Amino acid sequence: MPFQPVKFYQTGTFTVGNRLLALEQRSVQANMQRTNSLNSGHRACQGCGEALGARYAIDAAMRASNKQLIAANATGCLEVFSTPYPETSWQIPWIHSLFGNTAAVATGIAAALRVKGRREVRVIAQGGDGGTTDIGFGCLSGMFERNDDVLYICYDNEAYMNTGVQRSSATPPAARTATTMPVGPEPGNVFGQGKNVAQIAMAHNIPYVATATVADLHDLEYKVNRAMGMHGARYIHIFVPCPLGWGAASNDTIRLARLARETGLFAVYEAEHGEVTSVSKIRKRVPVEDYLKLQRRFAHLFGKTPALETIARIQAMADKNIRKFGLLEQGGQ
Amino acid sequence: MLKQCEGSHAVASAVAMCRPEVICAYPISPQTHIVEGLGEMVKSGNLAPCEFINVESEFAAMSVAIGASAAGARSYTATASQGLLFMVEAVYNASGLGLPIVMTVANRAIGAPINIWNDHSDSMSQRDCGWIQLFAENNQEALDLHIQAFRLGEELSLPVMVCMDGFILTHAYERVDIPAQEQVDSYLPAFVPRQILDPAEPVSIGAMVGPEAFTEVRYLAHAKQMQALELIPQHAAEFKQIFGRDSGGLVRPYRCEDAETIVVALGSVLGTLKDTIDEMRDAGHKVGVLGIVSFRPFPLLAVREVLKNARRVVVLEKSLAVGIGGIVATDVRMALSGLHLHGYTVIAGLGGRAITKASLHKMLERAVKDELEHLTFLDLDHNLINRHLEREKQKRRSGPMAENMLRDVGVVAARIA
Amino acid sequence: MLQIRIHGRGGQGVVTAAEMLSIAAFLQGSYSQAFPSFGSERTGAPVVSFCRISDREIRLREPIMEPDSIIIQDPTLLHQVDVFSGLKDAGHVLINTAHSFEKLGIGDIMSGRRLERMCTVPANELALKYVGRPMPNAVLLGGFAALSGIIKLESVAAAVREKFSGKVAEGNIAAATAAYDFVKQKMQENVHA
Amino acid sequence: MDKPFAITLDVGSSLANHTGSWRTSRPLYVDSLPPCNNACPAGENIQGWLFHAEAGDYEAAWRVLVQDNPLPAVMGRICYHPCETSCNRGQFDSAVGINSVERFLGDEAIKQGWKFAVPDKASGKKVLIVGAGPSGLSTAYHLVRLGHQVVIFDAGPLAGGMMRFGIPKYRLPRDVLDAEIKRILDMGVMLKLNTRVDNILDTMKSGGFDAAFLAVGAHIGKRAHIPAGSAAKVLDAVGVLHSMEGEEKPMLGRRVVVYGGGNTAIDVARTAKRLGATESIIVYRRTREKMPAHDFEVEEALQEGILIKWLSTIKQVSDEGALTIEKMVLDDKGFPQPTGEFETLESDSLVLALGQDVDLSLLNGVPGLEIKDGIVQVMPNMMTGHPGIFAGGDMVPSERTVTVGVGHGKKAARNIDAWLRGGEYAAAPKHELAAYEKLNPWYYSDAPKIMRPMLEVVRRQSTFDEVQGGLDETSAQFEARRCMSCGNCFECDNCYGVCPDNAVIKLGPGKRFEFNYDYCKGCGICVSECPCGAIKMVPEDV
Repeated sequence: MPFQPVKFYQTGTFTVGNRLLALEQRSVQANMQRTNSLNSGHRACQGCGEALGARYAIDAAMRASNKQLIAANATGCLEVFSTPYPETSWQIPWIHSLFGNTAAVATGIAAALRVKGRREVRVIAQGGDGGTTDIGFGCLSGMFERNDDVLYICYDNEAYMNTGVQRSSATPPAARTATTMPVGPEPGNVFGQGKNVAQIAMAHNIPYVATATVADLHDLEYKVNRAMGMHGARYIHIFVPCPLGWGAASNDTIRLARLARETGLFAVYEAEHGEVTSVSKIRKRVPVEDYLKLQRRFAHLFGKTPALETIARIQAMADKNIRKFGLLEQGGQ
Repeated sequence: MLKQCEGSHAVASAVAMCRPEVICAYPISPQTHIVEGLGEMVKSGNLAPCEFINVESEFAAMSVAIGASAAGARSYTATASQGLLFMVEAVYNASGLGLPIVMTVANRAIGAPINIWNDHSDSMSQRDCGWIQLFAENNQEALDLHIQAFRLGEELSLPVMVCMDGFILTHAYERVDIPAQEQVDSYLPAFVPRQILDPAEPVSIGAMVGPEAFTEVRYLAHAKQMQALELIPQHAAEFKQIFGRDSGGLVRPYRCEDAETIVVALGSVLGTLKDTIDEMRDAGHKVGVLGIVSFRPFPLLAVREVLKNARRVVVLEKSLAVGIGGIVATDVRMALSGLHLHGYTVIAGLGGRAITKASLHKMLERAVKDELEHLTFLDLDHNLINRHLEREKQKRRSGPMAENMLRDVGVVAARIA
Repeated sequence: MLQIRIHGRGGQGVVTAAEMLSIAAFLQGSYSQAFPSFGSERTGAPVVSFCRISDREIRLREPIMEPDSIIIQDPTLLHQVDVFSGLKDAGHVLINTAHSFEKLGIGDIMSGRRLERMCTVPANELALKYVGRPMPNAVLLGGFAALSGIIKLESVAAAVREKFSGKVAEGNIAAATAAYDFVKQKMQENVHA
Repeated sequence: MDKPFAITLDVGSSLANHTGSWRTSRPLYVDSLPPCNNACPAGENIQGWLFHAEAGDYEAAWRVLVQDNPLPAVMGRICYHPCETSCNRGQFDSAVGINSVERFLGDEAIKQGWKFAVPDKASGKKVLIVGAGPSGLSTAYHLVRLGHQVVIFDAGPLAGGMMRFGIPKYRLPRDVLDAEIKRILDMGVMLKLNTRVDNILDTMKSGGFDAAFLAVGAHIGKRAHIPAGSAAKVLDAVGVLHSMEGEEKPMLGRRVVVYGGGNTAIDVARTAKRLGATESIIVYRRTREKMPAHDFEVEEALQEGILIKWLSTIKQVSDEGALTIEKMVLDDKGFPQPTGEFETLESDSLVLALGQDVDLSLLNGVPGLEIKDGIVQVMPNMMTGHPGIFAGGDMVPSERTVTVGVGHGKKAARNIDAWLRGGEYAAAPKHELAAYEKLNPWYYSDAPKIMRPMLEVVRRQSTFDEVQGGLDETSAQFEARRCMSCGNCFECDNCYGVCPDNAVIKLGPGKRFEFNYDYCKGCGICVSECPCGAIKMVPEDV
């Protein structure tokens, strides 16, 4: 059963909690006793989507596993801002090894737990888009192929933020990064064919693959919970805006994630054993400009002479997603 | 139990008796027979409980071992050559995190040019990675060192690399005394990890450490290895008590007591050297050989103790620090500070070139007369080199030197050695 | 110390032959050492393996350059590789062939050697007959036991059983025994000749 | 655990790092004035009572409601609900059906027999109220709650004022009205019916009253100067509606023409239809857009077959009842101008619904009192120019609706109370208005308004049964839950959830939240993602 919206409660489907909801319909985040797996005092930037996404996901996993959880973490913002000696923000057993080996480290942990007969303890691997779609991709694929009992969570903020906003294979076309400056005849990142790791994960036929955003907590928690209910290799790709890297206001983090979904640029769906099983429909479709304009990384598209052709190409990407995943309600806008 | 078997098989048996819980395997010659053997044991249920994981790269192999070890499982892997280099980042990480993984390195050359044969370039490239490095002289010692490695590594919470010459030992059939499981069990206690990922007592492992404490962290890593200098001989003594034979230790001197000339070397070449030394002794030369078992930590004092009365030291090593010469030689020289003796570096056996007694005789006869160059490449084909250098002088040819030289050498397949 | 060198091609069990030889020697109470000429063996490529047998611990690791015996598993190598390189004058030579030295075109080379230390044996034929496929390695060891007396046929059989099992082992032992008998008989013929 | 130095750390140790020092501006929880509350003439805390209705605690909801308005069942029927007109939800999908929820609560209270609480302590002061209409009843209710003794004098035979004598039954069933009046009286209010006050000062003196509140209403129908034959049947609307409450129903005939464009005109026309008129025609001098009557009432009247002649004035009435009608046009400023075109309209009776005047006779000789344009002038505290005499409802300058009257009652009661105590009532300063722009409407579920059931037209044309039905509980609760709680926290947990730094402390049900400024970095996500605009960002004092 895919995630069911709660229709009759004012904001029930969309807000974090709401006193009117039955307890079981409220999110983990609404709970006064939530784990706060990633605790206060971390050094993430103001409005960090990754910090938020990580707490959302790990708290949900903590609930799903009855707090029997171990996490392996790739090098990156999340690792650096959470564990600078002598302070850690984590409340769970957690290990950081390297940038590119997180999936394999998690495999090792899972193997150790299996050999020790501790089936109740679950393993999560997590990293950013660089650690997942680029440098950690080999280990990730290996983990998938062996169907190791690991839930891998990618927090995708579309570039290498930790090192100063360089392009990753998850960086969208036209976006400015430190290595794709908005200069020359084709400013910003190139229009490639993209690298959709969720789809690649599906091609491994692993038990569960899902995408989510920090803008839809209930959906995110549902997916983590669903993933935690299964064994074998599972993958969740969470879209987490980065105010610093995107040149966005720190208070727009969730708004941007919402717009990414509502434009169709980021498709939210889940798949089991390689087949899409549910798609989160667009609620209020908006043109890509609404999303792009909030971000300085796309500012060069909206100069004195707007780059209409480039914007149209980005719109075409959104439209393609909408067609491919069926993101509109039947007869929708 | 005495057995005539392959070196890899002997090591696999030893590792199995150490009751590893997670084994990560990625194929690379010449270590493959070891993990193949272990894989079969796990699959057949003869080694249980144990997870045997076929990973997608050496980098993953070490990473899986890191995860497993951090979660409290006794972890093992094996590699060689390019494989070791491919996992380097994780190798450093394992020691940095203090995870007592044991890894066999079936020593092999590093390319380019690609070469699958034995030398020590791979292990030597990792001499500063923070692991303990033990070198086996023969298959018996290779077997024994693995048992000691688990004990040592877990006691110190440091990873241990057991280095054995690829093919020369891994693929050699010879007599080994395979211990009984009870002996191993009485020598090697169950793994009690110093730190563990456990929901019952959560910790964050692998913090980012800045300038304010990084030096201290590195110092403590060094201090651990210094501690190993004390533990290794103790463990070897205990090992002798239980298994009845000398194995391990820091160094192994042979006929060094009154030697004027001492050859220092590591690994399987020690055997050929001993035979050579015996013959030279018979001919009246006061020569000896010093084998180094523990290359990391490097036993400066023990080496100095053996060498201090000699007149000359020949370091014979299967590795080359391009641009300076020897690697082991540099370390040996550290041990000789203030001593006045002649030091020679002999680079031998690179890429599997056989080190023959004949060549050793020739070399040592010149050494005892102090006629040896300070840096000597054993059995170097000077004609070949000269021809190439001459060619280069006339015409700056780019491209791989190896190809040009192979053209001069001609077909190699028919050569015996 | 005795040093035996075995020549053949990849896929003919050359390395296994040396290993079995070492096991046979071990089983007789000797120290022994077997190792291949290390290479990335590919089917059909010339391959060499070595075996040392001694009553003391063997420390020497160099390849065998001056063998006491050579076993040639594939006579086509005779004109490709210097298989006799370093062979001691009194060394044993066992060649897998159904033909004579003359017919193989090595009559000249062999003429200077001691007749009682040279022999041919049709190991492929025997292997085909007893094992079902032309794998000459164990068969030749049977012949080598007869030719050299360094190892006993029973030791060869025991070594074969360590490496193989069931029908394959028994077939090989039967073939090795046949080779042993063949060589014994041929040697006698030579003596009487 | 023998942890390696620096590499392995104790969990949660980052709490030592107070990231609050990064902040340049800080979030603050605020309470803003919801537009419904702002628009309500009775000053009802609508959001406040919807809050309880949302959770299904109807009694609590009703009790919050009646803090401002003692007549919810009446309000839920006849209030023109400016709250809904200003409801922010109207900009999202459609306004919350506040009025229907109010009616549900009012009806529920009657059904359950909920009573008003009376304070234990009496002030010892006695207040005279003249007029038992909405304003007078409301004042009485509030004064009693403030501890004062209250006596109401009313000239009529029944309490309710215009609620009874001006509003037809089909809009306000009398049992509902009676029940809500009784509940007020049950608080200990003394009501003297059929008691006309001729001189207020005398009455106060003789009765020993410390203060008086006048709310006599405006019951005198305005007469226009229309030349009419002596036999012509010309009535006034107030009189017609008033006589509906008596034994004798007015005889209007088969063709009834109503002259006027206010709600009263509509009421009369619809009443006439129900009394059996085959034709009930409204004549109005301007257009539908300009008509003062509420559009939904016009619409309901049209549904019931009422005819309306737009842009028409009545010039003359003959003895036989034939009306001479002049066609009008609107000028540039929207005023009707005569065209000189005439037509004739036959009628059995003409009812004039041209507004009402106040009977001010009781105020003769009261010093200081100021009367202007036939109505009593009051100060902002509802007191007339004569100390101790207050006035409200239709007799003072204001919009003449029941809700406004009820609102006057509350306001007057507070001021009378203050005056009696020798002080002055100071209303709490109004919060900033919770404008739609301050909301994040994304979070609200799509939920269009539920329409109340309407009586079928045939029965509306022939009976005085109530036209508009009420909502059942499920629908009322649904409707309550459509409230967006503009400007005030409704504990949706969003701020608590969306903070990347866990810097929001949840205090538990009903206790809302607090910021933990030790860790709040001031990113502002909580502000942006608060659905109802209950958090604002203010610069840090650096």
